[in-house]
Amino acid sequence: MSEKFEPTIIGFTCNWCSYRAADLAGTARVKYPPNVRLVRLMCSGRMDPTFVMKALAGGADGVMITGCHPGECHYIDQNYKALRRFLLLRRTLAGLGIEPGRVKLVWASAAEGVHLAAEITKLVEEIRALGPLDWPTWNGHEEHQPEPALEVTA
Amino acid sequence: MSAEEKTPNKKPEKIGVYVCHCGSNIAGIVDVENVAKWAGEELAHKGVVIARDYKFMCSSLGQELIEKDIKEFGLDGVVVAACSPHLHEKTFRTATEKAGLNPYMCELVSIREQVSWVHTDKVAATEKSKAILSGGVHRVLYDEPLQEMKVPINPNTLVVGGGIAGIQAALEIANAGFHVYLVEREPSIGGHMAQFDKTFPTLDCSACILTPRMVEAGTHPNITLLTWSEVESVSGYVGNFNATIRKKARYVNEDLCTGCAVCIEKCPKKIIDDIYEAGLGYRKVVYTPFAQAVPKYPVIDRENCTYFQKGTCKACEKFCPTDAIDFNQEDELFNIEIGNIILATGYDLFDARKVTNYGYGRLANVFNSLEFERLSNAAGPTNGNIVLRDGKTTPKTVGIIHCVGSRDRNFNNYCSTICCMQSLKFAHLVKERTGAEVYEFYIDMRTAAKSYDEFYQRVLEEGTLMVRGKVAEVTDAARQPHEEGKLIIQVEDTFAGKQRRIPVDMVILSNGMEPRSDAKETAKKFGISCSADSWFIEKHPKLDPVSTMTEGVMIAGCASGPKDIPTSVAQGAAAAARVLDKILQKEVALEPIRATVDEIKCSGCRICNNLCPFNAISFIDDLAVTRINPALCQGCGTCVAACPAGAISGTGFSNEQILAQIDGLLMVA
Amino acid sequence: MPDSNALKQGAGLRQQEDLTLLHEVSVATAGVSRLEMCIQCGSCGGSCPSAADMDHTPRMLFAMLRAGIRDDVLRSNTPWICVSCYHCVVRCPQNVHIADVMYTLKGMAIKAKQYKDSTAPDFSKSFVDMVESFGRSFELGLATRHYLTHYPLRLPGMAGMGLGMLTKKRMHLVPSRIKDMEQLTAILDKAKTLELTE
Amino acid sequence: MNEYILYPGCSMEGSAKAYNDSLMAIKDTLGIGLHEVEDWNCCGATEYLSINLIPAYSLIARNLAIASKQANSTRTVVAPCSACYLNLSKADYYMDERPTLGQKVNEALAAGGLHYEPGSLEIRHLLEVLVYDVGLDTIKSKVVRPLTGLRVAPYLGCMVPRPDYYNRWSDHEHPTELDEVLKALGAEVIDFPLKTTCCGGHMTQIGPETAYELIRRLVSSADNYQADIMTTVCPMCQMNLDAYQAETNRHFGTHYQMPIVFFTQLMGLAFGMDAKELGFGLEVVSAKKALERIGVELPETQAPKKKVEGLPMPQRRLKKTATPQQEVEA
Repeated sequence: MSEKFEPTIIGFTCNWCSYRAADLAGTARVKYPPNVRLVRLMCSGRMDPTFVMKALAGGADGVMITGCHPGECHYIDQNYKALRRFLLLRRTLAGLGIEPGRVKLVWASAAEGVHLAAEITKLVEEIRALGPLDWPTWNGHEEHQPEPALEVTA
Repeated sequence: MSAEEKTPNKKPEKIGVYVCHCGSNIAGIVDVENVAKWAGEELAHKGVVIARDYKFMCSSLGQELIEKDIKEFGLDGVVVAACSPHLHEKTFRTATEKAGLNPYMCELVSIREQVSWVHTDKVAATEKSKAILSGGVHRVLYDEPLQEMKVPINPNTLVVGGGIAGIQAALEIANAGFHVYLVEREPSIGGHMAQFDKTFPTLDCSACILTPRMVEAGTHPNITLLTWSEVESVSGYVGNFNATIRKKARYVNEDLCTGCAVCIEKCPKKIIDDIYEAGLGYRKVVYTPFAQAVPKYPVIDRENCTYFQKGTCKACEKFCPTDAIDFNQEDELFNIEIGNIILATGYDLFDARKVTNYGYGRLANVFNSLEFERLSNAAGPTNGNIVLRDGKTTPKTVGIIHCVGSRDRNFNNYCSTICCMQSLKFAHLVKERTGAEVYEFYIDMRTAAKSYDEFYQRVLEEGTLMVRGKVAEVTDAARQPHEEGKLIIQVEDTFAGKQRRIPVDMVILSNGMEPRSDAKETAKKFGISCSADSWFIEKHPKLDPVSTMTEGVMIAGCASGPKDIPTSVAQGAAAAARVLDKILQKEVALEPIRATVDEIKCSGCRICNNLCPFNAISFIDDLAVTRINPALCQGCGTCVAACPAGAISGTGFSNEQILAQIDGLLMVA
Repeated sequence: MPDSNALKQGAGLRQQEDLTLLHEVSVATAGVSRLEMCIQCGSCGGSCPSAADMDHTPRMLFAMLRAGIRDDVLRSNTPWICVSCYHCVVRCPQNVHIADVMYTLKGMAIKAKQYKDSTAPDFSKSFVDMVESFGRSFELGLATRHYLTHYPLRLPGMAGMGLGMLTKKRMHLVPSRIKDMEQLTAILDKAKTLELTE
Repeated sequence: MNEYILYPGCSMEGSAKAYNDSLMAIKDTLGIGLHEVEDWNCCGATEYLSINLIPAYSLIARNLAIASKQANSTRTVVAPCSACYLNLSKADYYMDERPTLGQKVNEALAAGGLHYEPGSLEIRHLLEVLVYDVGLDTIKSKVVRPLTGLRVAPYLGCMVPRPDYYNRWSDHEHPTELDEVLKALGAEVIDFPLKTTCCGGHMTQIGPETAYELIRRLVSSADNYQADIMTTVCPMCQMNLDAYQAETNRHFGTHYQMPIVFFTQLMGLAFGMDAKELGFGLEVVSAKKALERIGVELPETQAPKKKVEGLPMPQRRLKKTATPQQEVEA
């Protein structure tokens, strides 16, 4: 049998719940596959769909977006905004011919280390089943360029 | 503002990388030397000039190593790969600052909680560590030096809720010499505690210990007592809140009223009092909830007042010796400025009618816990006589059911913590007053606080019959002659392993506590968060139980979850200490994680305008641009992500930083 | 080495604890059993209308499952006395699928031939046989066959009722049969090769 | 006109013939169209589940699969029988809750060329459809012969309000739907405390003593409340309380004569339909006396002939009572 495909997954976490859930998974020594690399945001509401596109375009095979459970957002209700963006994003991806299943939204409170680890394990399997994402590469896109300053004449 | 000034700060050019062994915690799984070496070579093009590994980075020697390097190599960016930022970010930022570099130019990435502790494959773990470190290095390039913001603190405090927690908090602050506005929506302060008869485990009379506190709060020169009032809206931020208070029309002029209660005596209309008397007693339409009410001024209940309904009566007005009745009074709205807020809004009793198998509301002699408190209270509707719903028969057998609506996924999944002790107290009171046979039906006996278990022992000694089992049903459907006319409690006695049917005369349900029915709106009003159950969420459940995520808004008592009286009092005092700490500092530093609008890029589309739960975003009509109040902004970044023009940037979590971090994370396949 | 069976019975030693039992039952139960969530509160045993006739209350049975006392669990009459009234299910504070666990235990007992009284298992089997032959149940045939085996002395007493039901056309003398018996048999044959394993 | 797929279940053809007859009689008045699941099979009642899990669920799911193929204008399956209603809902619910179960069941169904997607049908009990779709107002408007003066004990049994996977009922223990229907018919409804307790289910077959006690509780409670008649929504409940009432009496030495009929029979009666057409007279404990109270003439129930095939009665004779002897006495 050929070597197992090891997907690379970028995970966006909320500073208050899911990042802490990841911390808790660590403290509790819960094991999960090493395919996910986390980015800490202050809130899932900060999740700009561009980040997901950037990750997929940059070589990730999947993206996990995590936030506080509905009703438990540390910023009142911004995770609902993340949910809306997520739903929109999946449609956009589908439109681009990318399996929407490559992007997953997971709610995890700061107490749910085991849950987060289980979700990561599941997602890795799901992405593995989908196979590598061959995003067309465009040269000159290797590194993020800050947006050019606007030239404004008074 | 010219474009010139908007160019990003100079990117860091000399970056130091530090990989921690954490003893064997990290080094046991991750080849840390290899990671450091890799960073020194492969990330040199990103500006890494020094990459080290060290046994314990967080030790003073480790910190000194960073400080020395910053000075020696002129580092302008630092990346530490060690444990979670929630543990040691502050440590390394402080070290960075000590060496003269802005603390926000230091990044801590986690290769312990996210790598060595959760993975077993050494090669994969090492590779993942490299990726995470690379993410940090890419990110630090876009870090900007940030300054904490200082804002002055208004020394006045708003306390919402006049139960025991709120009273305690108000008194602590007032005694320290600062002004407090104590707002209570009922006509009197006192809260649930004022309804109780005895308090466990000491059995001292609730009124005896509470009333002096109420009087003190009512007369304290530093406390403005606003009863029959509610907070309408809140704006501002820590140190500088502005609250609008609605003082509901009392129809009694407080300046003239002497509290003689003649109006109450003369009022011809009696209605069921379902707040203070828990539906078990009556009150007049002009009333004070109870005799020792603070303040002493009565309130006219407009909805039930004959004059307001039919236009005639005015008995109270006729008999008032000081002409204090004023039917023309209207609600009053006014603003107060405060620096801090304490929410002590309390709890609601679980509605036992939801547990249909216990028959509350259908079977007359099933009582809930507040009803029983009133029934046993010497100042209650029966003068403390424990009798059946007919008002005269003394029960010979009483069953007390624990966990009603609590520890049950069909209702509330949490333990209400007070019900075991409350039930034991009921058992004692029933025994003492009636000599009846008392059964307690419990799942687990939870008496874990000072002197609580001793009280349990005492109740056992008194001969209360304990049955371990969650009651299945209370029914009046008799199966045997001896069950006729009784309430039958059907339960599995789990110690005996047998189903039992126990006929009793009276059933007392020990209802659990629930969040206030309007807790969600309250949370929204004050900009704090609620759990799915609607309890307010603490900043940290153990280490910061009276603060919230919103700076300057504290919580105390049952608003954050079920609590007994001692804990509520302790929380009231703790919240007050938190507030005093802020007041005495005279100003607070705010974390510089904020969103800002580049007004040149802002198209004025207003998409972001409705996104902010903290009302930090306002639209400037004249300029057709949006602005963010940095003191109100909590830094969640939702508006940053939403801005279609890319005009909003979030310090500490800018698009550049995050996109660069993604690049970095993906550098290692 | 001493004979383990002799040890078990003779020396008064307890049965070997079988710590996989709970998991085994949980897995074999339709839906998510939540058996591991039981807090032993007894609301099932308290609710049960037929608890008086049971060897163990459902709660005790769950404790025995946890303790891995396999033989006693499978020999217990409790699952067979269960009337599937679902009172315990809606009252269970932990939402354990109690009634479904009872079905699982019955199935396991039949497989292990561990039941004490064959009345109930036989009735179930007769019922299943009938459904497998006709696709529908056939009350008269079922009742007669069942009462003949298990309550022959009662049958005459019941005959009046049976006849009443017959004359009122509430029972048929011949069973009705579904049209596509072949399809049903194919489905059931396939189903019998499948098991819930995880 | 509301259209539904009907899953009648085995007993509607047999012991619950009155239920079937009365339902067919009132359906047009209530404006509901019922389309039988083609070539439906037995749901397995409470028996199959204890023998073998996957076949039991496959047996149920065959009906669901056929019904979902049939679903054109409606995806609602109506079951008048409680056990059928529960089994169909249970299979639908668990196939979703436990995806492995769903997979295996579909694997079995595939052997018969069928497939069922859990959640694609809505499975509802007849009473709930009548209350919430047809509506109490409509029911009330069809009443021409109100049941004024008839004291009715509403009895639902267990499997309708419980476990109630989809939270359709007002309560698990004391639901009010049946009471409301009966009130709409003009009957005097007693607040029957045992309205959802168990009738004994299959225990009449496998542990009669257990069953008799459960039957006794129900009948004696209804009798204490001075109910003229009990009404039910479940064939099994009707069968146990009706056909085994005499056995129960014999067992306890009691003399209850509590008729029990289906709610659809009472509906038809209030709608002015002919009692015989509604299946009255099929009950073992005659409802004749109860209905005379409201001026409804029932055909004489045919008492079984004296001549009985089988062995003579070995049991003690019932004491003489004021009430007429039960036909099971034979």
